Amino acid sequence: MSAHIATKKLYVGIWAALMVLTVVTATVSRIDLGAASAAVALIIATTKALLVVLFFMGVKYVSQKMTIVVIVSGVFFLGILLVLSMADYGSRAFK
Amino acid sequence: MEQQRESAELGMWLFLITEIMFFGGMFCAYMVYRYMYPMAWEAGSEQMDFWFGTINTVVLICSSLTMALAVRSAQVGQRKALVILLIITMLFGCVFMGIKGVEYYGHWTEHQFPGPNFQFAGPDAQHVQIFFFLYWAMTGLHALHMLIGIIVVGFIAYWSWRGKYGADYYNPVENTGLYWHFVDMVWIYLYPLLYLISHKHAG
Amino acid sequence: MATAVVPTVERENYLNAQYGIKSWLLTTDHKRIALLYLLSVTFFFFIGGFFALLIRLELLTPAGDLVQADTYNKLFTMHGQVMIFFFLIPVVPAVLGNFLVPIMIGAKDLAFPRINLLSWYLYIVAGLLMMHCMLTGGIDTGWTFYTPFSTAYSNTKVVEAGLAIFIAGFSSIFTGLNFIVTIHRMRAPGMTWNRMPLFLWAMYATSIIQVLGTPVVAITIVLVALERLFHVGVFDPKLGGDPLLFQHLFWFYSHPAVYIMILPSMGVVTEIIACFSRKRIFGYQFVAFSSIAIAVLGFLVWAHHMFVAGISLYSALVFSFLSYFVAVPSAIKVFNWTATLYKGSISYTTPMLYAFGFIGLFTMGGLTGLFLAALGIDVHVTDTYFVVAHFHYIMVGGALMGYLGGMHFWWPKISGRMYPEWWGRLAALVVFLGFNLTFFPQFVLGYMGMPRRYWQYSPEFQILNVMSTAGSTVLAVGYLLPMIYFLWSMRYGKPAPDNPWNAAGLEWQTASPPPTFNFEETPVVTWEAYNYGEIDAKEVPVER
Amino acid sequence: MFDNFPLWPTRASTIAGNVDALYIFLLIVSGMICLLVFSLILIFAARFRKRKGVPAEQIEGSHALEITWSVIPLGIFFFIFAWGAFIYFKERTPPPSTLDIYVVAKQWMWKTEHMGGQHEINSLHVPAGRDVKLIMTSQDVIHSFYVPAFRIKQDVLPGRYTTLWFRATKPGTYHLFCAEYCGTSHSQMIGEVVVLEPAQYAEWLGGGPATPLPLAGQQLFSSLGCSTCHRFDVQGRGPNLTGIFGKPVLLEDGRTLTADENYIRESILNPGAKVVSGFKPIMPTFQGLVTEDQVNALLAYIKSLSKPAQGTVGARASGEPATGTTPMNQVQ
Repeated sequence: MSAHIATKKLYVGIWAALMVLTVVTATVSRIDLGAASAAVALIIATTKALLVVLFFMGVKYVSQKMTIVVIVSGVFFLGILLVLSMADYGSRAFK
Repeated sequence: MEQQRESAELGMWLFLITEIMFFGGMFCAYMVYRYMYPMAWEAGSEQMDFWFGTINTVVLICSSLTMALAVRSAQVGQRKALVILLIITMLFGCVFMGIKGVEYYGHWTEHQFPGPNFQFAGPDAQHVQIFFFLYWAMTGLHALHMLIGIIVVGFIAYWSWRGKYGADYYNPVENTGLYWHFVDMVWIYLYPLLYLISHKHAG
Repeated sequence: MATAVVPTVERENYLNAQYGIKSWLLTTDHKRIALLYLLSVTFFFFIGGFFALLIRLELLTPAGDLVQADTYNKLFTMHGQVMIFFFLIPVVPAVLGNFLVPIMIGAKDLAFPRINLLSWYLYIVAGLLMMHCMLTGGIDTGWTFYTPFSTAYSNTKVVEAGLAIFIAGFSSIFTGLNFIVTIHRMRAPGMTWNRMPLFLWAMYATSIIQVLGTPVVAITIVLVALERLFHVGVFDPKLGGDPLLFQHLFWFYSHPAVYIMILPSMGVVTEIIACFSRKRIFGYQFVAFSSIAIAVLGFLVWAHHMFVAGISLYSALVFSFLSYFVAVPSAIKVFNWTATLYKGSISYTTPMLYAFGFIGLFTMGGLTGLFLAALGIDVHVTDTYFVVAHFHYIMVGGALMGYLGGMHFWWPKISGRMYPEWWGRLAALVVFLGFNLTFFPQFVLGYMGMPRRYWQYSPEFQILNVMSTAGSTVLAVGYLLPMIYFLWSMRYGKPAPDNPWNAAGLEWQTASPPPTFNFEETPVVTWEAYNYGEIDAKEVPVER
Repeated sequence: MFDNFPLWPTRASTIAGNVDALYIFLLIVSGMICLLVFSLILIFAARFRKRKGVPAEQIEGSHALEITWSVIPLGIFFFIFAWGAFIYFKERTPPPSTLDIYVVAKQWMWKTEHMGGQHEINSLHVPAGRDVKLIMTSQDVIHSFYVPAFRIKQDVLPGRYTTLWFRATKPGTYHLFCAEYCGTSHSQMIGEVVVLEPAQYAEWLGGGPATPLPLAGQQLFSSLGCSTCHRFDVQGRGPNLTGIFGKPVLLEDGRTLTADENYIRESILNPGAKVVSGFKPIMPTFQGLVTEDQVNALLAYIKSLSKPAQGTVGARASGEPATGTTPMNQVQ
């Protein structure tokens, strides 16, 4: 069994980081940053998601490289869906 | 055995990718309409209860911690800890669903369920309704995943108690963990996208 | 089976290992599941074909005289949905893929045999639901479900058909997932990626699309159903929605879905050409990577279905530009197949005839795709019979020819019997001629301006429509013939040797039909794919 | 060329020739590719058929060849793309001064409205040699306006306008088809486009009494009460609409967009969606209260307020709003 076993301390640390980020995003949302608000919220959410994926889901210690390829390609194709759809909506105003 | 473990893990990740794309369709709809009707989105988000959303986020993060610790217990073969942690995870899941239920009930009584009975006093009620539709659809789909997750964790807890899993075999525990964390991650995005658009939260 | 002409003591194989209906319905043997799929997709093929014939008969005359307008609309809708979701998408992966993927890589079964059985059951549940929908009123939205017609105006069973397709989608996802994991994790010792038959590369690419694309159409159909049930406006402009969003989400899957249909057949054709030219395929790596390239690029071009739908001018330019990139890997494949023939030792067996037909028809289908990707021309010919002809050249001329070729090629392995060669060649010829007679006139019709989905049409289009209808009856005969002689051969056909074509590939090194676990012992691969040079070098002295 | 060729559609617009030219080019190119591939296959199949004692020669492949047959087609493809895009660009950018005609599609008929107020069902009369712009919307599902002889097609969507322009070259009667499946009588949603010589067209316009579209819009503008808030003399509770058409508008949420047909349409039917900066979202929605024809009339009126030559208030007072290019004298 080659699975990596992380320490309890690490998990608790990640948990604490997630809690802090939740507080940060909730607090920041009360300040009007204009268009940057959404960007900040998404950056924090992505940071949290990365923490979950890398540590809780153990991708950092995963034995198969293939898993990483799978995740990256999934996110990549989601990106294609979002970006190319927006390519239409975003450029409708141009004449 | 090793091959089986790796197959199961790869299969699970592929399944989660399909889940990403499944939710992705709705995120795409969300993004397009938010881009087109930002005011309606802000107005809709103002109707969200900031505290319900935030508390649920905290609950889910805690459940993820207990889930991660449960998988760890399985890896090191601590059966009792495994069962207890799984049950705590389930309880967190139930708390989440309970809060969500209260929240849904509130929206329902305030006619914030899209359809013929939808009511909204402000301008552009039409697109606020689309916000609410996506809110119900996205959180509803998420809640459905939570429900499935709670049931699966329940079964896993039962089998763990029966001693089915140990340090040499814990694929199902691990894959359930992956699923649980994934569902948690969806919420990590839903929370700011639905609850935190408006800057004027009540409370 | 037991009463047939038994030449020797019959070996135990997957067909006679167990008897009884339960041994089939609860099987986890990928070969038996393949046969279950074979029966079910064939059933749906004939349902869809029946609709097609009614459509062609209606179009024999300009007036709408055979069926009512509503009936006609239901016919082409259900023809499309049955043929796409219940025949073309599952056909090659679920029948040939299921049977061959594990054997070709030297495994005992797929990675998840029980999920494989689940896929079939999902397919059957979906199929029954679709049948129920068709028998109790049907659906008339066009297979594309365009909103707001499907959500607010159609009075037919949109939700039920949608649910059927949703479930069939998950069947397809699980098949794809199973194949990806199997190809990654279950290859026999020595079977490196570069030694894999190109059919497996094609199946792998197909699976990628199934896993990534299908969920999007699933959620889109859920949204359509919710909109219909709760009268909310995600897509309905009356309620503030945007109908183009539906089209974006729908085509995000449904364009790559075309590659789910064609890629496996490309893989089949590659195997056939190598075998009957007795050659290693020309440019192995290019053919392999072109499959992956098609799968990836196929996701970047979906809005070329929407050039007149009201998308922005600039996004139309972007999607048109990207569309040309996906044509390159297809061209690479065609050129490599042709080059493989060079200095080969070619025999004209039935599978090879289908392969020739495939290249011809696919080339024409692909080239007319260039017309459609050219913005200026697309504006004129989209939503006309030009499009209808184009996608039938790809999906029937391409995918179905490949499937039939593959069925003939592997029939000895699947059934343990030889099909009658003369009839096979005749049927291949009939299919090819009937197909061209049916669909070539439709290109002309399209450029003349006959819109698709028309129940009545202007009299000047009649001559070409008559030709098309005549062709469709020829085509129907062409499809019935294999069905008949395959059934015939199961009882009366010559027992097949293990390797009737003297072909490379692990599937030919086990018995025909294979034993339940495919191989007596796990094979160890020490040779490259398509080692026809070595095989023939061994054979030649024996022949002399 | 090909004008009287059977199985070839008539060419009756300026763009049709461009489309045909590219089409013929593509036919030749793909014909040549087909010829190349098919004859190679046939030659190889015959030349290298199986013979006793002649084994196949194993060839691994050739990078040079692979690159050749990837790059050359790609080059050809880019050329086709550029040509097709050029035509599309032309088809999608109407010239500045056009004869505007409103088209309303519904299950299952086409209604066309001329600026002079003439209405037609399932038919459209246009002059030859003039640039015509169709401003189209649908009352129910998606339809598609398709005239094969003009080689043009555009989906007609509910809830917004799509536009299409052409210049007819040859007088005659041509097919008008609905090309997007729209339900039971989709195949009967057909009509005719009649191209007339300018003189005959003028005569046709004068055929019957009709209220010019902008005038009808102006009457609606007062009868619906729009004019109580959208005033022209002093600042009302709504923006002054004089000269706003085609101009940028600053919105309440900070974005700027152009007041085009679709924006004006949305502002009538769903005024809360994009409120102009500095105004309160108090305008009631007119969705369900006005028909598509009435929205078109209002739009035509608001557009007429932006034609500088005739002035604005004056045009209203005289009851003859500027319609720019419409031959109004024929209507009088």
